[in-house]
Amino acid sequence: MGVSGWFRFKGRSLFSWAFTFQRLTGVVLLIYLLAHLTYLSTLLDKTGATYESMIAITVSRQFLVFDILLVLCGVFHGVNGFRIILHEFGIAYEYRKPLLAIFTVIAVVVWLYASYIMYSLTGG
Amino acid sequence: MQHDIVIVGAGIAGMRAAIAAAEKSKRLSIALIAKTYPIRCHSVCAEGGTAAVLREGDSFDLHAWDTVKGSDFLADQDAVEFFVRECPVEIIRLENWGCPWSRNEDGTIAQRPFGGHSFNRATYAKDRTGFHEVHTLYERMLMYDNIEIFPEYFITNLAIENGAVQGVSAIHLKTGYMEFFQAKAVIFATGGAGRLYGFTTYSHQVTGDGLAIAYRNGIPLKDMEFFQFHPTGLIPSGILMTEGCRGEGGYLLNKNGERFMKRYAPEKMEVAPRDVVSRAMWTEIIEGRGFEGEYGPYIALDLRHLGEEKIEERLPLIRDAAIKFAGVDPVEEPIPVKPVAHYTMGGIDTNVRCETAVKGFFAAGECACVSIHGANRLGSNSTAECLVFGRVAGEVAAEYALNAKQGKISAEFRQKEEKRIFDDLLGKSGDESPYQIKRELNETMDSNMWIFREEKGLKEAVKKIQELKERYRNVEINDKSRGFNTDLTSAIEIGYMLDLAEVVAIGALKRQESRGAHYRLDYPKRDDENWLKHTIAYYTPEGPKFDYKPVTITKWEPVERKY
Amino acid sequence: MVRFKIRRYDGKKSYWQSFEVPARRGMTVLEALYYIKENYDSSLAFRASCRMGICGSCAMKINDKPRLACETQVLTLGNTVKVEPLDNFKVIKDLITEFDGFFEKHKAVKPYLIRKDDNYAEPKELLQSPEELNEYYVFTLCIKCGACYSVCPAAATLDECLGPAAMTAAYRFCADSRDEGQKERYEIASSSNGVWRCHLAMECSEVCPKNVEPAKAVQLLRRKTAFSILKSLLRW
Amino acid sequence: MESTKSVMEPVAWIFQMLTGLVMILLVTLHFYVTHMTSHEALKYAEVASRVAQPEFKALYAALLLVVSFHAFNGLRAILLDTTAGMRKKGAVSALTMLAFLLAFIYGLYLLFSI
Ligand SMILES: Cc1cc2nc3c(=O)[nH]c(=O)nc-3n(C[C@H](O)[C@H](O)[C@H](O)COP(=O)(O)OP(=O)(O)OC[C@H]3O[C@@H](n4cnc5c(N)ncnc54)[C@H](O)[C@@H]3O)c2cc1C
Ligand code: HEM
Ligand code: SF4
Ligand code: F3S
Ligand code: FES
Repeated sequence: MGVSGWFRFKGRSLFSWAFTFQRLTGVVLLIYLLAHLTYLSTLLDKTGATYESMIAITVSRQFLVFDILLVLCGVFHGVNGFRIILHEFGIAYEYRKPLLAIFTVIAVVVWLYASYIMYSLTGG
Repeated sequence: MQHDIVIVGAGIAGMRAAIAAAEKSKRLSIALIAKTYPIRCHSVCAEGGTAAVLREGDSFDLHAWDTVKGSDFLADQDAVEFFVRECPVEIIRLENWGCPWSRNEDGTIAQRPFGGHSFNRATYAKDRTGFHEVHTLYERMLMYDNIEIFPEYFITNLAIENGAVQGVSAIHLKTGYMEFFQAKAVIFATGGAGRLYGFTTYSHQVTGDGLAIAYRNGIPLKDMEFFQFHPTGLIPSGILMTEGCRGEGGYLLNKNGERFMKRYAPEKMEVAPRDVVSRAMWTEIIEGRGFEGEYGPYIALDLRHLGEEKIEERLPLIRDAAIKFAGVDPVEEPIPVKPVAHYTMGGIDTNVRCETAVKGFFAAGECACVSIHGANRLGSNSTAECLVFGRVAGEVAAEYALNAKQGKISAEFRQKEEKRIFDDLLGKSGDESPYQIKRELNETMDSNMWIFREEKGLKEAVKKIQELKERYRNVEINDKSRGFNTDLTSAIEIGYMLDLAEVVAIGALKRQESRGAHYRLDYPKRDDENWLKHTIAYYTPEGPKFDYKPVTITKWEPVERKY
Repeated sequence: MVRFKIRRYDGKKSYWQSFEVPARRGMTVLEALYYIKENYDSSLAFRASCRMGICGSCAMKINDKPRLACETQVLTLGNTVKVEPLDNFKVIKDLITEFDGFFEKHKAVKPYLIRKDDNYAEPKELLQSPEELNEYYVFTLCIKCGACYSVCPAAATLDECLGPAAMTAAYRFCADSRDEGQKERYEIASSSNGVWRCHLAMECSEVCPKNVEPAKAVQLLRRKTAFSILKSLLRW
Repeated sequence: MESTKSVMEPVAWIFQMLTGLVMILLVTLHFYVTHMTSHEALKYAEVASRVAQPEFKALYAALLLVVSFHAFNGLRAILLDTTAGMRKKGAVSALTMLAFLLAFIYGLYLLFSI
């Protein structure tokens, strides 16, 4: 069936969504990690000028939407990852369904909160 | 292909035989062939238990006596005595191989009461006994390197030359091509013939193939007119509603809301023996006191008064099945049931060593008739039979194969068989649908060879079956492809069923008495004078030829069968 | 009348075909398939036997969800019923899929009791308390229908992956108080095709018609496997 | 059916879980410091002074280690989930682990050269 098998949701439960999201966000974060390291290279310029000009772009309003999406990835991956780890160590398997719902809600709330703060911080 | 032993059928009997043969000698190459994957066999349906004498207070004689009495004295008592002695060790073997038998608090294997047994000797694994036995046997079988499994091979014929078996021919379903398995010994463990009936507890695959193949090759069938009917089959599918429903206190009601059993068995009421209850229910239906439903008349199995709690605790699977398969929740509504065809007492005529009339050819399990069930099988005795005689067949065949020369299937046989299946059946055109023929056969069986039989109906049935056989010559198989042609295999199965139905009908017509499951309205009494004998049917192109054989009696002279 | 849309495959091409089936209360999807086969198109191929949900033959995708055709009531599905073969299995014909590999994987995990004192000729009754039985009983209920395998994302991309059913079988024996083969089985389960390929997608437990909870078995097996191997490493 | 016991896999699995747990703390902290208080924290001088403190250096080094292992081991898991990846199992493991080491060392180099 191939990789498209990771994106079949018809007739499937929320668990399949969670799996696919975990995977996608993991990859996004991996790419971000590489980008992050590349961009931190600018710190090598001891005057800080290159770095500051980069930061200026990333904290701007135009960039905010990327930041917010990135945070969504991070938050979802982390929160859902925690859920997986619990189950992996045999905790709360019986409550897997409510746990999925609760953790998804937590992820969304944390994400919205973080987005709001970031929105305020970027100012006008 | 060449093997020492070919076993056809991977139910409890076939797999037990394979293990027994493999244990006998590592040098033997064993092929296990079945038309489904092994764990898809019919044996997984068995629910209640497997009989064995395990505990203090029970005895071999008691088990044997219960069995003989249950059989209405048609069982061969030497076979029964052997059988009961071999049951316990088989239970323990399964246990050692991982079967999750239900347990007593002290960790020993638990047993429960069962109809007709005067001791709690039905060993069980919840209400999925057959399922767990099959899986245990299958998994154990995987340990033996000399057993090769050929799943989804459909047997079409048996090669016999010079009075000895040479092998079998089979259609490999996946490719649709014919394969020939040459062997020194062949064991048939192909199960019963329950799908002769339309309303039955049997799996769809139980079409009596092995019986018909053996029969057509001149090996006689024994006691085929004896078919067991269970009182409570779920409508519309016929799925078994275990005896436990009534054991736990369920009522049987007619459409007037009356517990009619009080007129048939005032003392035992709903928990009277199976044949009594079945006959009572059928009488109600015939006399117009059944409920009318979309699927015809039925009787209500009422569990409502037991309450949700008790139903959930004691009969969870029954509730589940009623909801899933009939859309009825027994907590709120009575379950629609009626008597249902349940077991094939007859089969390939064998002796206690599972040997048949042909050298190197053995039979075991439901397809065989060693004759421990006689005219009426006791619940939980048949899985036990499969285990015991499966083992015997495996061992005896192994001994035979170690000293026999390799079977050879001649080129002539191969050509003839391929022509018969692919040219004469698949290739030809006609204007009959095999499914229509099957429908009419089922109807005939359900109406004329049901719980009550009489001369007129049986004669009609014989005529009808012969007409259907004639029409069958003219069937057309629409699907002309090769790979997984289930149209072809269904048509072949229907051909087998027609032959068997004829044997059942004529045998029943001839047997002018009532014994066990065979009840003749025109001869309502057992007649030991004339009929204490086995029916033996031989194939001839014109139809079955009948002969009779005495019953072996060792300890127990026939007496009136009262419960 | 209920409309059945069936995914057909004749070995070469794949196409949809529709049939109208008169449905009544109590009719299952399996009965509808037989109705179609016996009245409209006898070439329709599907597997079925017990029709009581115990033989595992008839798992297929019904309205996008893998289910047992024999225990699915037609009238609960609406006016159109879509029937397709299981995902993650190669289709042989119509609704029939290749199961040889699935059974191979089951065999590969040594799904039988392993004991040093195995004695065929003179077996002895082993004791097991009801509690010990309950430790593994639910995992014995697997009917090998393949529904779980058909939704497991790892099985979608990795042909050789053991899959939930086989791993459940492995755990079922490891958790049996009578068994002595844990070590062997942990080694098999720890192969790269084994437990590590599960990412707790848990869809397997969602679709299992027998409520076997394969996801739980896999996760328990992985934990035991990991610790058993780590322990043997530390002892080096 | 191939079934050789693997030593890499259980170790990788347990570390994937442990690093996940550790990251919940570290990433949250890191994110909190840089994004949730004020963007002042992102100023070059701020960054440089933070990194100069040994506690922070250690913290960043730890974060770097766990993140890069977790990320590349995650990639390894994804690749091994495919038939193609599994066919080159050894190469996949070797390359992803090499990538992990490179990322980690490069990050350390940055950390110590600011
Ligand atoms: C609903 C139900 C409940 C039951 N409960 C009990 C119980 O509680 N206790 C009890 O003792 N008994 C019970 N029985 C009876 C018992 O289940 C059967 O008698 C027994 O399982 C038969 O086993 P077998 O091995 O002889 O044949 P089966 O299990 O029927 O196996 C037959 C094998 O032959 C193969 N085969 C058939 N034809 C061909 C062919 N042409 N080519 C290739 N292979 C072929 C099939 O694929 C299958 O593998 C019950 C029966 C039913 C219907
Ligand atoms: C915040 C804390 C985090 C937690 C709790 C966490 C947890 C997890 C878990 C449990 C898995 C395993 C999924 C599986 O294989 O079954 C996983 C996979 C993965 N993680 Fe994380 N993670 C975190 C942060 C990160 C970060 C920061 C990155 C990237 C830089 C990352 C990248 C990945 C990748 C690529 C995978 C593989 C995806 C997959 O197997 O489906 N993770 N994570
Ligand atoms: S675990 Fe469940 S879904 Fe999977 S094969 Fe077994 S019964 Fe079917
Ligand atoms: S769906 Fe597959 S990924 Fe794991 S939890 Fe079940 S085996
Ligand atoms: S037909 Fe046996 S499970 Fe459906």
